[in-house]
Amino acid sequence: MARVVVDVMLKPEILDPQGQAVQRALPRLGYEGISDVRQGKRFELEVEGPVDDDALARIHQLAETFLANTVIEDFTVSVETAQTAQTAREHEEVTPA
Amino acid sequence: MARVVVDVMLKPEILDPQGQAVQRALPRLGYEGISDVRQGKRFELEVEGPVDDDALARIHQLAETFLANTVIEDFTVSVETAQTAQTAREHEEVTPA
Amino acid sequence: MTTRIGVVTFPGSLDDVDAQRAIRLAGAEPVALWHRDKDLHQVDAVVLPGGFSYGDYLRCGAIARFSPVMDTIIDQARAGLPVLGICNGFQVLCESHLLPGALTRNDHLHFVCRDQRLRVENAGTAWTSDYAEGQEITVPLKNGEGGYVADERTLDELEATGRVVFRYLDVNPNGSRRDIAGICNEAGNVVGLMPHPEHAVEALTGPTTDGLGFFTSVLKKLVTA
Amino acid sequence: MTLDTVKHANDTPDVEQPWAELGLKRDEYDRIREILGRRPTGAELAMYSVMWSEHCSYKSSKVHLKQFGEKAPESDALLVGIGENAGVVDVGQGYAVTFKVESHNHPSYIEPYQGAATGIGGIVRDILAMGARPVAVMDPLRFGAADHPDTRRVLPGVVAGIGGYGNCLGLPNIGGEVVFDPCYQGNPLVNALCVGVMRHEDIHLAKASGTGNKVILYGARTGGDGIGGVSVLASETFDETGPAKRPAVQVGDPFQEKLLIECTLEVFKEDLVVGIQDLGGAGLSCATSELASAGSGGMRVELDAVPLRDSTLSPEEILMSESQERMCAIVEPGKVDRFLEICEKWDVIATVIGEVTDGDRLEIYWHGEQIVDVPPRTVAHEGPVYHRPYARPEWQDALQADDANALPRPAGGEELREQVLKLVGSPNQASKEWITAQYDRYVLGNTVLAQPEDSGMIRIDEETGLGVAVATDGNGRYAKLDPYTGAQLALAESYRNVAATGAKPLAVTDCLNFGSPEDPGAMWQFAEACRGLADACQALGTPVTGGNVSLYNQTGDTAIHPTPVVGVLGVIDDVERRTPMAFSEEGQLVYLLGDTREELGGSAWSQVIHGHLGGMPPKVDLERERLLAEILVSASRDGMIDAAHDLSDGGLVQALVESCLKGGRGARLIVPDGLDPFVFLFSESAGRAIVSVPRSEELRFTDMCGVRGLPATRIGVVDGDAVEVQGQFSVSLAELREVHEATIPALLA
Ligand SMILES: Nc1ncnc2c1ncn2[C@@H]1O[C@H](COP(=O)(O)OP(=O)(O)O)[C@@H](O)[C@H]1O
Ligand SMILES: [Mg+2]
Repeated sequence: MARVVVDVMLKPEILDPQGQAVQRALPRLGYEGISDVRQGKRFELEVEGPVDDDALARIHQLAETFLANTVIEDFTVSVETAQTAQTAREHEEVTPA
Repeated sequence: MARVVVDVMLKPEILDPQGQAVQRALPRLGYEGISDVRQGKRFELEVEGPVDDDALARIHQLAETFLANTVIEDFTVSVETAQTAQTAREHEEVTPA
Repeated sequence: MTTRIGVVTFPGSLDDVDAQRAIRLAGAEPVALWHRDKDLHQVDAVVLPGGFSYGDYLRCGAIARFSPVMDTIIDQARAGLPVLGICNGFQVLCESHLLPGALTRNDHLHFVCRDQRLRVENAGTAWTSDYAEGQEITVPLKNGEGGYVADERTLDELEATGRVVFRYLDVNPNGSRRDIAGICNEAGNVVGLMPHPEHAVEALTGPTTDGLGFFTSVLKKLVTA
Repeated sequence: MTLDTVKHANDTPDVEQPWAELGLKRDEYDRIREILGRRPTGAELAMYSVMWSEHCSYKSSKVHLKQFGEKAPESDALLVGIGENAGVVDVGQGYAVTFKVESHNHPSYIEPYQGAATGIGGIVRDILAMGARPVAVMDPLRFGAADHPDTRRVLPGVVAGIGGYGNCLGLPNIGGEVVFDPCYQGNPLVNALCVGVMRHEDIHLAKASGTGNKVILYGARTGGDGIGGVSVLASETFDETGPAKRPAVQVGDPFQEKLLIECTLEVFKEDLVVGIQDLGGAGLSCATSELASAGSGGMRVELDAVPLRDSTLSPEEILMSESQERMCAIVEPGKVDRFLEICEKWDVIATVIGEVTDGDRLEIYWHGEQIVDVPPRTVAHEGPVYHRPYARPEWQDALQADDANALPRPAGGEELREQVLKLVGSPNQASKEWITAQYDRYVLGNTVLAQPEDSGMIRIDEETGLGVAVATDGNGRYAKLDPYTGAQLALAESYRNVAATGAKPLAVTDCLNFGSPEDPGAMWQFAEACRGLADACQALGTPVTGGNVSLYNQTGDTAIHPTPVVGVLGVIDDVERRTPMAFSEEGQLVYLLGDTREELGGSAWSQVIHGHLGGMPPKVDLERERLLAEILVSASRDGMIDAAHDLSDGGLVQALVESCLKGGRGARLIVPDGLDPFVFLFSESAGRAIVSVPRSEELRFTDMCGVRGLPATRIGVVDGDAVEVQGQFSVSLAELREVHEATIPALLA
């Protein structure tokens, strides 16, 4: 079983009211130095069987026709290997809670 | 300028109706072999200045107190290096459109 | 002296005017509170109204929770000030950790507006003393993110301590755990619920006038206090 | 790239310009050159092209729309007529009401959620710009076949967009329409209506006057949204390959708009503005040229002062951008500080971008260099006018000859019963609860009636109970059979719906959805519909106060049914006296008002049972409509009826079933003497309603109808838990409810 992640973000030229609302709130919370915030969606798909080129192509198509609305959104597909998951978790750990 | 990504997902024990709706739709769209779908949020923060441990710690705290509601959500913080961005894009390219 | 009940307006609050009307119809004086103002202007109780504060962006209630007025409300609620959170107000209370749990996307993924039957499970709170325990009332419900969730332990504890104040009858409109429509804190002064009692205070515009009891309850409590 | 300044344009008269790509015709381009005495700059060309597009200039429709003014009935109620952002109607007690319906059809096909959402956003700003507080919205919608896969894409998105935006603004949705027909496949109609309330003295107009007054742009930052969207989206048809130029879609931010509303109302309250205009189609091009054109002087704008979301935008793009949630106000210099303070209070960005001059030109500068220098009227109000050829289509005669009255009819009670169930469960007649439950109807606490009532009703004064009612209607099938009559029937139905709830109809708004004006057949439909509507408004004494035209609704050569959607606004002195549609009192008498003829052309029955469209639509008798309305209003005021429901598509049986289901009561009916049971149940004769009359009021009510000459036939009694037609059939409410309510969720959920 492997995990494929599809990240969907609004195209850069499209207004992102959610990201803006977050960004506007930051100074009030005492966070400076963040010049832009964009908010998008993350889909985690658990894929049965091997994630070969064929499987990836199908997921790519799924993202293009269904998960993302390509009129206003871009997407990326990536395979979460044990490696990348590890990296993410490490970030978690190195940063003090 | 660096990009820090905060991924926020509902905790595994919390019902994810959006992810489920996607999953339920898959067979209708002709996709088999995806055993689970979870939908979460992705925040892309453009950080001014260096992303050192200190900056990461602050973003971690921001995620914990604001970007995620830890009653129901988990999050990960990761730095998008040129490298990881590249990997994502490659996935894009290897998969036929 | 008339009882003064504050109604907070956040950017994006929508049912603030309705809450003020309900307070007036119950015989108290509504006082408008502004999100940027820390001062509660000596009100005797506070209503956090429905709406889409900050557009419901990020998460419902998440941004409003960090407004100056909430700093004061959080302190005073802990000290016993009666606070009622309706819909978005309930979400703000959960985000503020004045109430446990959280509100998530409706399980059917749609915004839903309907007349909802509820059972009053606890008639001992600051906002429900004018009802009888077990009484059934009908008030409007309208939300897109009204599914109440909390971990099992919290849910058990809420049940065991009588802090489930309202439960949905007939249909569970949003997938809330254990049909929970509203809860209170341990002291019973802070109550939050998804349905909208302030829309059921006039026969002309509401499905019933069942919602008026919230406001008369708190009024009585404050007058006798 | 060098900046195309006015000076540069003077120096380089022979530069090739992309006027054709921008949708201009050769003679239009020549006229611009003639007006300016030189070639236009890029920025000027952008402005003219977008302002002279069909959508902004009404160049094909203008000559026909004129009739609404020329034939306008005398009305004391009209405070502001056609031509402003929206018309304003006096409703008494010092209150004025403004309302208008607009289309957002093409954008909603491309991106259903955002297209519909920004449709609501746009119409709300129109109403706001008049000085009014928006108090309610409505959404007349048309989709392709209910079971077509694309309807599954478009409808849920549109509904979620309307709800997502309207709910977040805190505006109750009080009514609308949902119609399915294959003719709207690829061309859904998303019309949006908004109602606003103000005091007479608060009326504001879009005009820039007073030399030295400041031009303030406030609201969202300007981005690359929908650049060229107006001209491309609204005036060019799609073919197989999709739109020729796919513009960036506009994305709405309802939260920003909510702040804009509150901020603007506060600014009005302190009397800080001289003139105001919303930014909609054509963005700043439209707002600046219209404000300057309507005002007394000229205007000078520093375009580089405009706050941007995307710093790479060119001046042309800034002028054309359709970024949402923006307004433009003219403010006296002494009041600018206070204006900006209020904006700050509401977290709304506000920027002085120019001022009113004593000249007569609109001048726009970019980093100190002049890029626009035009007479504003030529941009905003003196665009081209076309007298497009029109002709009655050849197929019209054959269509009308294909008589629906000759279709095979049900034989006997059992078959009648089956057809009733089929009708009541058909997508067009089925309950729309699945859709309307996604809209907030309670917010603001003044909703007296909302869907599925005949009209939405809003209380506007809590002390006196003064209120307004609004309904929208339009039947494309009728209009296809005969556009003149179809438009009149749309008005008649909407008018009747308002009266059925007890309000007196006062004024009209309309959204005219048609095919390509370049097709003489579609143009004829348009011309006929305008003529029909104008004549009927004159006869009923209800002026058209404003509206919208949407042309080019076609895929390839196939146009939609001509679809005039008509909104009627009525006033009621005391909303306590409203009449709901539900039969809720056992034992009350059911009366049918009006005459029933054998009229099945374009009927729901002919569509559902036979898939047929042909013959003539029902006859229109406007005198009868007026009488019926007067009776309904009097009966409501004097408490003679407890429920009323107008008869329209689906005929008597549809209306009866709806009233029974809403009240949870059955009815026993007797077919009146001399009427065929089938005709009685399914005919769609206009000018009719059913009412439920308390026995104690029967005499008074029938006397009144008798004296006034309105046929009133006792057809039954509210009773039991079934609908029973004596001697024919009986069907339980439970069974009716099941078929009526299951259809739409089964198709869409
Ligand atoms: N899209 C919609 N939004 C809101 N209300 C709607 C919508 N579609 C239909 N309705 C409401 O449903 C009810 C029935 O619609 P319809 O059958 O078209 O009414 P009528 O035939 O009386 O004009 C009306 O109250 C109408 O306003
Ligand atoms: Mg009707």
